[in-house]
Amino acid sequence: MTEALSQAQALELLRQMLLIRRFEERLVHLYEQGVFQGHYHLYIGQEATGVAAIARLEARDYLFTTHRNHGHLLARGVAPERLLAEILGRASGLNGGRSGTLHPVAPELGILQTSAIVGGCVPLAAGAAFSARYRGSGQVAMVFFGDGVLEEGAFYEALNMAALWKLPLVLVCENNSIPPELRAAGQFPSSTHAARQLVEVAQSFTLPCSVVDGADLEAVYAVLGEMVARARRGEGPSFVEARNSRWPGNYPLYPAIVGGNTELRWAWDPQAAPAEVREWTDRSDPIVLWIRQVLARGATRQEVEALDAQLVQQVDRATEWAMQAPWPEPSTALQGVFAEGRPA
Amino acid sequence: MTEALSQAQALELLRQMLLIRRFEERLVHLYEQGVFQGHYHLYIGQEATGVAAIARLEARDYLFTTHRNHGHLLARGVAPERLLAEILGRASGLNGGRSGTLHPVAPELGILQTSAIVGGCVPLAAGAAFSARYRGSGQVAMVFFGDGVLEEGAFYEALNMAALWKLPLVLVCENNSIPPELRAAGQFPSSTHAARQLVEVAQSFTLPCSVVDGADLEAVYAVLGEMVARARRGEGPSFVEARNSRWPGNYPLYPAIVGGNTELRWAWDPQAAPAEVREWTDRSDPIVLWIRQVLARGATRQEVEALDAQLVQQVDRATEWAMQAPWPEPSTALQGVFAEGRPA
Amino acid sequence: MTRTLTYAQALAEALGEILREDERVVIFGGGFAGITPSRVHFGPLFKEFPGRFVAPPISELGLAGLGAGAAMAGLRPIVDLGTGSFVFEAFPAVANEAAIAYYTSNQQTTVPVVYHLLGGIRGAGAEQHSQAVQALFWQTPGLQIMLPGSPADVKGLVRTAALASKNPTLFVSHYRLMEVAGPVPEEPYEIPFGQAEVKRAGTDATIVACGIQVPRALEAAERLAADGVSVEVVDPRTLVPLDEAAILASVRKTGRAVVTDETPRSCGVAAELVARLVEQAWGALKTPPRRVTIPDVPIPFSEPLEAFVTPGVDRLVAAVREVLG
Amino acid sequence: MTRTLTYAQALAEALGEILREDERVVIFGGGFAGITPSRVHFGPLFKEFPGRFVAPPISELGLAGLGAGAAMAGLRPIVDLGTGSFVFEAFPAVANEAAIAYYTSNQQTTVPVVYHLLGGIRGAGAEQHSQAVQALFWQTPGLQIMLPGSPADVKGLVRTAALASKNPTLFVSHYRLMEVAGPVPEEPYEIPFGQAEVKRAGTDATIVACGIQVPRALEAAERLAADGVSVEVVDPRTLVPLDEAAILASVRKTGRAVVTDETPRSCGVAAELVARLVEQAWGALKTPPRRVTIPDVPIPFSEPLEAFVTPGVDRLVAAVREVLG
Ligand SMILES: Cc1ncc(C[n+]2csc(CCOP(=O)(O)OP(=O)(O)O)c2C)c(N)n1
Ligand SMILES: Cc1ncc(C[n+]2csc(CCOP(=O)(O)OP(=O)(O)O)c2C)c(N)n1
Ligand SMILES: [Mg+2]
Ligand SMILES: [Mg+2]
Repeated sequence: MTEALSQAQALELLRQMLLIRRFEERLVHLYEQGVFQGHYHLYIGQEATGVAAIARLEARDYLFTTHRNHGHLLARGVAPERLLAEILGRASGLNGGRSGTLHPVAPELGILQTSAIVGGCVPLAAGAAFSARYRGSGQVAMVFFGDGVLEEGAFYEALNMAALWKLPLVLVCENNSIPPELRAAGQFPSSTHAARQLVEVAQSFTLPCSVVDGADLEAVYAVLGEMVARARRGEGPSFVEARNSRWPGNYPLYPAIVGGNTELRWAWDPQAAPAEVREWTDRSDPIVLWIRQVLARGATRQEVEALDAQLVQQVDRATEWAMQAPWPEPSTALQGVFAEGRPA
Repeated sequence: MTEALSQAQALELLRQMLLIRRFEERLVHLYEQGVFQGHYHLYIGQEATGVAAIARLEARDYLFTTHRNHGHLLARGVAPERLLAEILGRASGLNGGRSGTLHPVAPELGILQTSAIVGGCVPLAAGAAFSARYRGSGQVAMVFFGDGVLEEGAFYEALNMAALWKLPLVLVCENNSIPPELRAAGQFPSSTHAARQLVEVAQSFTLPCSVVDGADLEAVYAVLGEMVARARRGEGPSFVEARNSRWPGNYPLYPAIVGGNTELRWAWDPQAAPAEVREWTDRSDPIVLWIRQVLARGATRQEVEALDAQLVQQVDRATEWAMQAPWPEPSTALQGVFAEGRPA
Repeated sequence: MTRTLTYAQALAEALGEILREDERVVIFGGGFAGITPSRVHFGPLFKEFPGRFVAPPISELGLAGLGAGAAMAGLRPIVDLGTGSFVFEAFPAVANEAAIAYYTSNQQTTVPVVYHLLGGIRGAGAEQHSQAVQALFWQTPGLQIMLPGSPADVKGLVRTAALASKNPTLFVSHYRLMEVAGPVPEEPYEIPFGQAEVKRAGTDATIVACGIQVPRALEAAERLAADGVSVEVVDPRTLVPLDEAAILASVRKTGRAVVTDETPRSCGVAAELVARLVEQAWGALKTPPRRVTIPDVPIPFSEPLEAFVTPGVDRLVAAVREVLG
Repeated sequence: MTRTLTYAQALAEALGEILREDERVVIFGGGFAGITPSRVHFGPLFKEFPGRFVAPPISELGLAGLGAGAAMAGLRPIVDLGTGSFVFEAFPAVANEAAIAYYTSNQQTTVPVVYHLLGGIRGAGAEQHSQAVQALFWQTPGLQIMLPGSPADVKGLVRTAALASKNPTLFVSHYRLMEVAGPVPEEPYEIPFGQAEVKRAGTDATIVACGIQVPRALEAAERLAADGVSVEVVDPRTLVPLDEAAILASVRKTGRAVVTDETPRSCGVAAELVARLVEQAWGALKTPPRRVTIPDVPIPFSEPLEAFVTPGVDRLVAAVREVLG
């Protein structure tokens, strides 16, 4: 059904996942030190979905995401220091500090607008897909969103138009409310949907759908390869539900590094993981699972450790850069509401 | 599956359908004479659905409807002269002339608010159903809406809550965009939905669903009997798609009495119907079809003609009453934005 | 060369020119004249540009977001949302996506989308279909707002919005403007945003009016002229950006102002104009400016009720007399 | 007997009383304090009244409509919509169903629903999560609007909205009010709508402020008092109905007014208050009233940028000095 990942690719995707993990661990520590403000959301635990799906995009494609966007941006190749500077509200952040964690963009990478409004990104992504189809450009738009988006009407309106007009849109629903006993109402963020299976909803709009274990990188890579190819061939939109078990650190209203920063050896020595996260790291942590894979494919522990050390350093440097980045000049708040000049 | 209609009931439902028909024919003539203003929508061609469904309600139940509401109000027992006065904007209209055709109400009949906003009525109806369930009153809420409502996000949000909370809500989608070759986009009003079957959408939210020929009064009566009973037993919401072939007079942006007022003899002498409506009257007109039924059950033509004559007279009287009804005093426009006093 | 065209004809002409010139323009919906007789003027466009019109489902929120996304990704969509109040459905996409994207992206993402609405009291629209929405979106920064009040203005402004701007624009027209006729140049032209027009010169008092209030203000001025009162009618044409200088110049000259709009009174367009006059022309005002607006009530259906709440010519005339003292 | 409570504690206390007294009250959502530390005060209510809280899906539009429908059918729902901008999703249900039903039904259908929102600049909410929405709904007639600015006011007003009113109410609180403390009577009490409170008496100038601007105005007054300037702070508490008489009385006395609100400047609450002052207290105004508001920009994330656009104490002090001339 799909070509296998080369070992070089496998390691590259590991690099991306580890970068996301190290970046976000750092973020929590910085928040705890009061270095930045506001509510923020982490991608820890969902890394395999983002990196594998985004690996299927071409450089010219569009990518839309939500409040839980760090992983998608980093997987797409955004410089961590610029994302971090943005989250810290600095002038050299991706958005000049105007967005913080909530809606960072990287237009040169096809990330035109990020919406922190639940359901906001799906119609925008359908619009980018519409543009691609209208211009016959062969581009694809991929949009990530949480299971909560299926509670918002905006989703259905965009889904319907995407289906009617066969837009080159790949919908990736990251359902982080699995296992089912945790899908009850009233949790935050929670999934509160009547459907037995979220895919049945998209199926009723005639979309090809797939449910995939979001912690299984190869499975995600395979499914998204198909969906992106369909879209690029002009066969229209599709819907993937990637299922993740929620990282324990994401249960509190503000994230917390429960059990401490991830240690690589949890991959080869499961007992080493602290009790409060052991079940999750062992069975659901996409990084632990993928390290086992790359080792099984012949990589050495040393290789993986060296890679990680590099990434920790990269995050160190990014942190330094971002912490020293200038604040925006206060009065610039009044600037840039409207674009001047004629369009090209 | 369901108890048969007695001949008395059959005639009562014919009476309701004929009242709706004569009322709305009159309306078109009044509009053409410039007696009232504004855009309006007729129920002609859908009468069997409304009268059979509403026959299943108890007096204490709630009923919600849309811009296409005349049939539902009349079937529920609203006085035609008060509805007509409302449509003419008179002080003695149902809403004192404040609503016109768009959102007439009859709170004493459980019609608390009518919304002319596509999708507007469904959440309201879910709310009334919520109230019934919360109070344990045993009431049911029935809501009528067009196929276009499935294009609006509001529908899905209300559907989901109704399903999650097992609300005593009966959703009746009157799809007047059938046959399929007329379901193309761009018509007004049009159905523009990707689903192969609208019921599949509601099914994906786990609702019991049914598709029924909306011109087949007995079929509607049977299905709605079940759905209302379910709701009353606390088994939650259900969804019915009633399919209607659109009355030719409803194709123009403003309705027109194509082929003239309905003649009863089209029931027994199909050739008598004018060519431009013959196919519709013969195969899709719920009144023509139902007259054939009541005749087959033993009623006489004379009986049916007498009934009709009575209704024409009733509409005559209603017209006279409404045309002589006073206009509201202009400055009362400033009154009644807020209710005074404490609640009971 | 100018000819006399109706507002709807001028709009249709402008759309034709725009579609012809820039293939990035795509139109969602396109019932610009709603249920008015003028709707016939748009049919020929559907035929001439079949691939450029998209008939959408009844999905204002999804559609407004889709239009914004398409604009971000290189198109220049015109999204016809129909009756003014239908933008309520689209509110999150218009006010919280299209309007903020350029700003929050630090001037990286442009959103050249046009949202068209038929705002205001259309005649028998009743409570749910009669709202004017320009003040709501003046309250949600990031949108240009145009309210052309004449055939010539609609032709020039819609071209600016669709071809010459990088920003999202709310284009509010009006049922009761569609059949208004006036001279319209034959050739294509742009009217820059933020440039008011003195629609009638006068010396005794100023009426500031845009959109549907323009013909009403002109009629009021005409009537008052018969009594020897010289009224200047200033039409800002766009609220965002607003040509404050032109409004202030007129009011400084006349010393008396009536501001009018079809939004409800509280927090409406007229409230904002009064506040600006007070802040910037305090010394020049001989009497307090008067507002002629809708009272703070929903719009009722019945004709006498509806007429009572409409800010029509009689009320403008009376307000001018009041400011004359 | 009064004790010192925070705003959030006073609100939680009021909700407890209301739930206890009237079983028609049902609460959808209930994160009244959002992501602030004060959210802990609401947890005990969930436990005490398990059947009375409903945890809804993320469906603001459907939920607001459902709340309105439930109110029409005999309940007294309180719908917590969360952050201010989330009411954009619910706009059609709030402005075009709940707000108009009583009027269009010719006073037959009442809709006693309360919509709660955390409006305004919360600190790092950025463009999509920082909007104050009171002016938007002052523009859509049919809703009562309350903006309690103190613990005592929130307790009394929420009771009025939930138990003593037949009308839909928009209840706008604020992240930055949740931890504000003040004296609150122990027993249940209602504060009538449309009754302003002079929060501080003064003679030289009036600040009209509600909601989050109340503590800011009081601090500004305190600072100015140190310089011998006596500022009166008038808090309307509800915008709809508005206690014009109290505002006018104060301004007639002082002759100078600063009006402030956390909505954007154009068509904001302050614009409306300026317009009313000009219309009704023209002769009494010694200098033009000044507005202290958000400028017409989206709210940026970065702290210095956000602080720059916030209508804080410094700007209030400066504005008072301006009106003093
Ligand atoms: C319209 C809207 N309503 C509510 C919120 C508040 N909110 C932010 S994240 C979130 C939960 C979203 O759940 P889901 O889509 O599953 O994403 P997850 O956080 O689980 O990745 C909510 C309710 C919002 N941002 N926008
Ligand atoms: C939110 C909204 N969008 C658009 C309209 C305009 N409109 C009125 S009726 C109608 C068609 C509705 O189709 P359907 O729901 O199938 O009902 P039908 O008229 O066919 O009975 C439309 C688009 C509206 N009233 N509300
Ligand atoms: Mg989730
Ligand atoms: Mg239909």
